[in-house]
Amino acid sequence: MSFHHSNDKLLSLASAAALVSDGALVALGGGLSSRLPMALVREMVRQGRRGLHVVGSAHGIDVDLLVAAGSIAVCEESYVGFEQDLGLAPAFRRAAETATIEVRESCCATILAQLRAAEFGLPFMAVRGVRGSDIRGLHPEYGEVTCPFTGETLVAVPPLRPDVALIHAPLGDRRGNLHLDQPYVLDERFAASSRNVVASVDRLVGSEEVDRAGITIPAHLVAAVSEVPYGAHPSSCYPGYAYDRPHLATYVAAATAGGEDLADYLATFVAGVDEEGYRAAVGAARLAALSRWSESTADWKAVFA
Amino acid sequence: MSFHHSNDKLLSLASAAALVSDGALVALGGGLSSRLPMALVREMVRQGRRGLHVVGSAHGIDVDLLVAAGSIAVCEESYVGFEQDLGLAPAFRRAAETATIEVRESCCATILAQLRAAEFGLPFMAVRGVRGSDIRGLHPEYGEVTCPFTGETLVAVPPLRPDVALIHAPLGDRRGNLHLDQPYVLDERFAASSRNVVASVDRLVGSEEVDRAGITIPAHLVAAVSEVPYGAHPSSCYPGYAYDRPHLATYVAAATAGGEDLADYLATFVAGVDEEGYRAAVGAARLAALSRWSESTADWKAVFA
Amino acid sequence: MSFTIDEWFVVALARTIRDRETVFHGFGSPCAQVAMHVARRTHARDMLLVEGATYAVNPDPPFIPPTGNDLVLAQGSTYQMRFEEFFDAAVRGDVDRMFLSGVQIDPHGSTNVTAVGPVSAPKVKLGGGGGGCNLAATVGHLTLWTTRHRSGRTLVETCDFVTDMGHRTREGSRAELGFTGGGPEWLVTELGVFDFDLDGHARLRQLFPDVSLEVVRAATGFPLRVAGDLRPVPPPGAAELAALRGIDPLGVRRSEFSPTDLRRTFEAPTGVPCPC
Amino acid sequence: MSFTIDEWFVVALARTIRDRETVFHGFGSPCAQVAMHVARRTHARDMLLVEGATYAVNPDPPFIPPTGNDLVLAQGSTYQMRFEEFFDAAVRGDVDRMFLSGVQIDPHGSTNVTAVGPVSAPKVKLGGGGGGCNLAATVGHLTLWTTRHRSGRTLVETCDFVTDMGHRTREGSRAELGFTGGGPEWLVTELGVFDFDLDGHARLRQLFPDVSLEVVRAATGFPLRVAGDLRPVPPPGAAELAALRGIDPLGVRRSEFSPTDLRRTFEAPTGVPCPC
Repeated sequence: MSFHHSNDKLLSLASAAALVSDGALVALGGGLSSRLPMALVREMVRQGRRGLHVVGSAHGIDVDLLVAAGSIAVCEESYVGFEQDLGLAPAFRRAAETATIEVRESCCATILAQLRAAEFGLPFMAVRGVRGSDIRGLHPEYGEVTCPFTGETLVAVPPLRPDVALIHAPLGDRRGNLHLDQPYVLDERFAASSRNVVASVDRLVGSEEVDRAGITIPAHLVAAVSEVPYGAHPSSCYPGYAYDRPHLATYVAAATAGGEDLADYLATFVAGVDEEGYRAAVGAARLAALSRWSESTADWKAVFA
Repeated sequence: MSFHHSNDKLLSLASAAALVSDGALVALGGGLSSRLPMALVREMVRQGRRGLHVVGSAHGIDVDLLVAAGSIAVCEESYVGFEQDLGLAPAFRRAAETATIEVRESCCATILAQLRAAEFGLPFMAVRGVRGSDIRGLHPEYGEVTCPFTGETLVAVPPLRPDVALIHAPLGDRRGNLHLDQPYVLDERFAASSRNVVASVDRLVGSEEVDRAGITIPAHLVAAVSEVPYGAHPSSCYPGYAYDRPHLATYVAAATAGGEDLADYLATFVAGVDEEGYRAAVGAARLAALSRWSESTADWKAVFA
Repeated sequence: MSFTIDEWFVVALARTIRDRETVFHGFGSPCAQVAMHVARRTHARDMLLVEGATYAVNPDPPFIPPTGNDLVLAQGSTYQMRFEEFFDAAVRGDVDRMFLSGVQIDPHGSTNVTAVGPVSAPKVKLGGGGGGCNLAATVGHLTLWTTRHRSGRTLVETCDFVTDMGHRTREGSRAELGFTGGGPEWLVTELGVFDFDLDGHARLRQLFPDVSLEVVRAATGFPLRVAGDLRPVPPPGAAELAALRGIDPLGVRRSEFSPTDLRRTFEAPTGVPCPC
Repeated sequence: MSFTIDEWFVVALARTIRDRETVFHGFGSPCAQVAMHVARRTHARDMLLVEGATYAVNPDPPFIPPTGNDLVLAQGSTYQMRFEEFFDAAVRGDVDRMFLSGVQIDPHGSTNVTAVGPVSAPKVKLGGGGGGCNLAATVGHLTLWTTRHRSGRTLVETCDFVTDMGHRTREGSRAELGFTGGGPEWLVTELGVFDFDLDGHARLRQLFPDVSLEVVRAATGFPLRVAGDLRPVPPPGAAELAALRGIDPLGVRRSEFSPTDLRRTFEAPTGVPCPC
């Protein structure tokens, strides 16, 4: 976790994704269908990454796609799915039900406590809750600690120090300064607790512009940055673009059907193309439509129709 | 620490300061000679507050003035003084050497850990360090905790939940939203861990303006807000004004001499006047000069001459 | 004035909120999400509404989108909490109420959103609990809800997996576990409204008028406890329906209901006073 | 080219910084503060400089003011850490060096800035240690300094009070206490420069040319250990003096020296290469 002093961390997407090794403990930035590091996820699939242990809060297509591609061994997220709208995560569900991945389901607040232990340089953190939940049983690595003042017993959790945090930002500079809009979800905590931050940005700009927008994650925490327009698609990255609900529906249908359909999706949008090809496959018109949210409430509603 | 829902928290300085009871555990915002809640401090002295237990990081005239006025029983700051420039804190030093106040000197990082315990709803926090320092001996309330994973013994510190945090901000609205400029020092942590935040602001503005500047401390954490121009003087509150070094020197000289000289200072600048009188005593010209820092580097240097 | 079950159901959820409470809903909870905005626009104008995964404080979104983490949900808010800022507030006791649902719900209000069947090789792997497992321990009160009571698979004697604890589990009561939150206060289903008795056991308090006690009993997987003063669910007021239709033009709330239930429509008895 | 002791002293401090280190100074430390900027403008251009109580990263202030928490110190910085952000980084081991001074310093580099005499009723109550007591445990290396060695009251056998631990205290060694930082690496005084030997005991390595070994011995309150290769302190280079005079036009560094010492001036032997 020591600081990154280089003044030029700009890498190609391939070189950036290559900083994630097979079997790495990987923190995925963003949450649900917002600011997911999809370009980095797709590139890891192209590179045939295997045996990843992913951690995070509530996620969706990022985790499901990695599971569909066979890249994940252990999943320690607090939620994987598509909410009420598109339902369960098909590949994740299938892999869990056939025990082809290990699901160490966790809780957002517990993950926060474990990241804080790493960030604060402490060997453990205490949490309330968890007791009384069967989630406790999924985590033999948890312990107990007794408060020296009140005598109460709390659950103790070990530090969580990801090998790499994958974070997508709308804006960044080549030194590694990143600007994010709220909600940051766990990205600030991931950045401070992980050994390396590997970032993708929709737009690489000068330091002055990141400074004006506000630096959310400072360069000294970032190991590499890669410029990928629409790098969070099909999740949202405001103010640039809303999430692509029809695309998520297409993916969910393909992943639910599995077999040919899933293979076709992967060939068309991941394995068979680079990111330029991905944007072409999605279509310039569709991408443009996702940026039209700001024009009027009607336009914004239309994006979700 | 439950949230403050009222939409109008504007009080007179007298009513705001009156929310601090004798003997209260008081967190002082700002640090060194920056953004100290001086108007609230002076008003507490006018109201004859007694037996306060003050906590914070590195402070100066705020604590020394309260000590000089006999308002403090216990001082749990990490530093009280005027740095290399003006040296030791005269009243604080005298009171400590004659044991008329109890000095529970602490460390910034330990205070942070204790505030976090309160903010995180935990009955204790572990800290590295402290062992090996005689500061440990000043705190019988500290305990020890053994890490259930590594077996190492760390110092355990109890939650620090101030009765009230006194915070000065350049900008705020009547709902209690506050904008601060960096460094925030411990003010964000004080706001989240204290039962009540009592704030003074140089300028009371509309919510939109605070929103544009950026809300550092949200209304739901704030119990009361009072508008006091130059409310941090003689400490700085940028971008409004730099610190008033000659005034600090005047105070330090008076407090060092004690007796008549100190009594004169208190009469002229505190007990004998309200804040309007205070500003008059300091002088409009001097106050204006402190705002001239931004005109040129030469002007900025001149402020410190 | 006519309305549908999804509208009435959401109003029933909204009425579990008291004014000046700080209230939160998780993601994937359109009914609770809409209900919070209805409450804030009617009887709970001074509540502090924390908008799901955006952690926006008191926003006024033009509409509710199909995802719980979208910028539109923060519109009109002057402040967005950080993720950790919200969780810390909830753990230390500053959040008064949270809405929580479950694919399985037991008589003491424990919920399962993790897995149906054995967790090691589930029959159905569900999405997971997000932050619920810690929040359920410390938030002041919980309003539980389900729109699938009728299925007979939702209100069960024992959850296959307890994601979020109710009033007690085999590990003991909340008091025994040192939990600071009050636990489940209400359970609202598409058939009726339950509170929890002194044993922390669900008790039917109100019935929707098109539902019989027998239907509820048949759909409930544990011995049904019924309050002495069982009443019909009070109908929604005009202001509540107007607020609801205003905040949810896309009808995301309907995604929680079965097609059959969505056909349930009602006529407001004229002259019913709106509680707001 | 002539220069004064305060200038040479600050350059000696600056040279304890290695390039690419993350370095911090506390408040009330003008000499260390100026030294860090000199290092960053000469031999350590890629260091990460954290500017005292402003926690500004790599600022370029037009001058150093008499207080450690002023906006001028953050000028030219693109990022300011939060208070807790800095302390967390230091505790988890991301800060490589910190400058620390003491009114009393013992042979193992423990320092006292709390009280002279018994702490319960001190002869002199000092200001206090700020964040040092935790930072000294985990920061990679410590550069200690004093400008009052000559007084005979500063380098003492035992501190009346240990505010910040050096290599060992009566409680044990750093290893025994589980400290992750390396402890004191250098001790720079207005008489000479010490490193620390394998016992973690201060050892004189360099002398200022106008100071004799006897003067140092007389001023040191513990048995003086002297390195076999005792040398004069290397004189400052032109670039270092230029950087120093540029960053400290107000001469805040001089506030740390006695009037007598401030009269010490030196002539640079011509043709000395600047190490930068």
